[in-house]
Amino acid sequence: MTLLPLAPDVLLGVALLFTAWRALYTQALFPAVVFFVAFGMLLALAWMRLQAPDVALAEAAIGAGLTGALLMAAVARLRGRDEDRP
Amino acid sequence: MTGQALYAVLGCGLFCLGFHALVVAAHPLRRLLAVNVMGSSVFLVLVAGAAPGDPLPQALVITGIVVAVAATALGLNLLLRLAVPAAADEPADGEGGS
Amino acid sequence: MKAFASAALALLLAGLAAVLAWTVTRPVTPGRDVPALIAGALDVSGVSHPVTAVLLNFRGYDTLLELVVLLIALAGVRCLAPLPPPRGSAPVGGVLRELASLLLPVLVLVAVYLLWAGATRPGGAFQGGALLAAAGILALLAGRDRFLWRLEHRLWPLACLGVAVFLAVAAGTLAAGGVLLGLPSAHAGTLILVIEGFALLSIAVTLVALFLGTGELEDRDP
Amino acid sequence: MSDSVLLPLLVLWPLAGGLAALLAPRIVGLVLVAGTLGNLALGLFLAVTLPGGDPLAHDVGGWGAPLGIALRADGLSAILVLVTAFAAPWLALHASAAYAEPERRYFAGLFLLFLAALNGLFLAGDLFNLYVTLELLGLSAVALAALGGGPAALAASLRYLLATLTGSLAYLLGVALLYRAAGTLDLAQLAGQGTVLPGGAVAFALMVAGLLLKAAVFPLHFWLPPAHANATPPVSAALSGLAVKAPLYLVLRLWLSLYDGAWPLVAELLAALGAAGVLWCSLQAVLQARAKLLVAYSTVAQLGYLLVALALVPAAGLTAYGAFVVLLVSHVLAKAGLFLAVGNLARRARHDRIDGFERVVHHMPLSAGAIALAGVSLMGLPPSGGFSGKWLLLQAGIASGRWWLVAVVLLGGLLAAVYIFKLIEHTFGGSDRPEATALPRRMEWAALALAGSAVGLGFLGQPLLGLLGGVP
Repeated sequence: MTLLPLAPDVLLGVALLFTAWRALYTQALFPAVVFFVAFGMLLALAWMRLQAPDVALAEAAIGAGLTGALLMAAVARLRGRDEDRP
Repeated sequence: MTGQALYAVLGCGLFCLGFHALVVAAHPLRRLLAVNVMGSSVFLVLVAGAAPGDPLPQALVITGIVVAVAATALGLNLLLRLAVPAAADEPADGEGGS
Repeated sequence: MKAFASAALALLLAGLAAVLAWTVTRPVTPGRDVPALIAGALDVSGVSHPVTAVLLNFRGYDTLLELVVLLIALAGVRCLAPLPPPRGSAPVGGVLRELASLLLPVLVLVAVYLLWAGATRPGGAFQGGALLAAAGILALLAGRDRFLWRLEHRLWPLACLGVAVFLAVAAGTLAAGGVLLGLPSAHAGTLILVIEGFALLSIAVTLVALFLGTGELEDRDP
Repeated sequence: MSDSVLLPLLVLWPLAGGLAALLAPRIVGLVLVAGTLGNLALGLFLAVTLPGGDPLAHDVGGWGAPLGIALRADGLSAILVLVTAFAAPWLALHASAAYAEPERRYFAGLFLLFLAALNGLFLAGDLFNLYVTLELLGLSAVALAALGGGPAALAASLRYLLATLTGSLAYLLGVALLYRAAGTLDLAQLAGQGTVLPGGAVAFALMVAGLLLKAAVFPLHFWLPPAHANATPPVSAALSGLAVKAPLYLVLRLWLSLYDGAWPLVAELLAALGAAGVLWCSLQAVLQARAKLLVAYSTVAQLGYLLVALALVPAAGLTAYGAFVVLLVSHVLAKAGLFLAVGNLARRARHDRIDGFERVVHHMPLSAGAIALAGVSLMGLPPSGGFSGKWLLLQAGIASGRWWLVAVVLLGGLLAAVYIFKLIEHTFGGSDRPEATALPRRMEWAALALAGSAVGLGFLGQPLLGLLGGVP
């Protein structure tokens, strides 16, 4: 295995955990989705660190970009409704 | 620990975090987010767990990302149809479907 | 009781995370060097970029089924929320409109570039398709009604085109050589580019339509 | 051209059919007929080709493992492909009358793609390809469950979607661990390796947990009753009959081939879950007031028998393997027939409360007959397929020293008799009700044909076991 310098990876890992945690446990939905998109963008960086540029591109374009757009559109539509009822 | 192993371990943690949110969350949109986080974590384990730079798991993950967006789109549409009664304009059918 | 249950769940998942972390850090000796095997077969795969070779040639069957997953999602969405006939979309501010006009051709160009690049370096139909879809969504937001109308009236032919071409190649290889997706190495590069080109278009159209499936509901907002 | 071409054709044909249905809504009826009957012809061809020789294999792309993907068929895959192919035309026949446009188009497209997913899953020889087929199956099933339904159906579909995605991801995490340890995804290359590879046990636990969730095995069945009970009848029949069998098949396949049926604890655990599911969910079925919910709980209960049979395969060998297959096939036929028949009753009555089905037998004798015939098989009365299966299961239980199984089978059968008679009592008895809308006859014939086949299967046990061959 190649030994990568660890510091940036630790930082990225912490940031990933933080954004995922905020995306999953923030009360309001809109900031949760924003954190989710940030999570996706950071994940794209992680794919670069893992020597997987193809996955990074796919993650940025689809995982964060399009999924984010879908989620934003949905949240915009849900706005003003009871947050905890489907 | 190598950087790659770090990401594999991170994937394991994210998987459990996502699963926890899936179980405790009330809103279906949050559950979709949780499933997406779980998906990303599995992809991390796939790539970071294998040999460095192995193209095979990378291709698998690209497939997985596309499957995930398709499932998310379907889930969001179901969710919106439920949450926005004005849009769900067909009346509830009596045929056992109530 | 509820506090006990949530504590038990958290403990259980922490335990699971520990077991998983232990498992993924255990030393392994796979005994098969897959990257080397891929590098060895790259010459006859028709492309020089290994990830594209896996996606479109070695494991092309997976990719065919994955395109079908997109179609299924589209069918699932469309049978819930049929698109209304196009009306004037929500007008967006002039700045965004200008920006969209500027960005649109760039996005389309980058998408096509990604497709072409996939043969030799990172890129490919999925990433390119997503970018093209982004261009499409931008066009929608900028209020290009004609685009929406065209999309609506040719949705299924456009969305199915990628799978149809892939299926045709699959059936052709089966009929010609008796091997599903056994691409002859002399023509593999061309066939992959054809498959990817149509897949790119269908992926983009499907993704835009999936977006519309949710976004379209907004138009009905009182 | 070699016989192995059959395997890709079994995937390509329904795939092309699904595409045609989505592209050409005007000829949707024709596409459904051609798609399902062509699939049946291919399935029959596979069944007659197989027994003479070895299992068939097709190397997709000609690369061979670990680079490429293999399709494989042995007796078990062939039987599952065949029973799916046999049930499909009847479901399509029922659907051709049950739906109007535009639902018919989407049903046809999604149903044919659903068939392609099932065939692809039964024939896949690669762990990741199995994941893709699982997702194809799950998403098409969710889309079908939401088709033409009201809010209850949508809510149930959303829950179904989340459950099926979670199950797939747990499975995929297991696959990731196996790939990491072995450097291959090919089932044949991994054969017998599961217990040796580092992390193999963890991978097994993840894959099986995910698949049991997808199969709605007790106590992971929470999502199934609402999803199956609120869908439209042909979809309920397809989901309850076919969709939940696929993950169970995969559990059996992975456990036997990758892990050699290892760890006695696994067998005990699966058998206990199965037995508990039979008893608990049969009881739940008895308590339901809505007919479709009753039938849906009956599905979870019957899945329990399958799980017990599966658990006994390492100990009891071919007897338990045969029990699994005969029970599975007879449940596909009986449950599909029962759901269609109950759907017919509910459509005519415009509700599915059991106490509102009085004297239906006068107006819908074929559907009432279908309920009775399906009931015979579900209760396990001779000469039905359900009886043969339970008989084999009892033999397997006694051969492996599990006498408690006798009690479970007897009690489960008794409870099944109670819930079936609850249905029959109201359809055959009670006071006459005013005439309601008439139903196209083909909807009734489809139900009767499937339920009748479940009973007829009792006479076909031997050929079925012959096609099955030995334990893999």
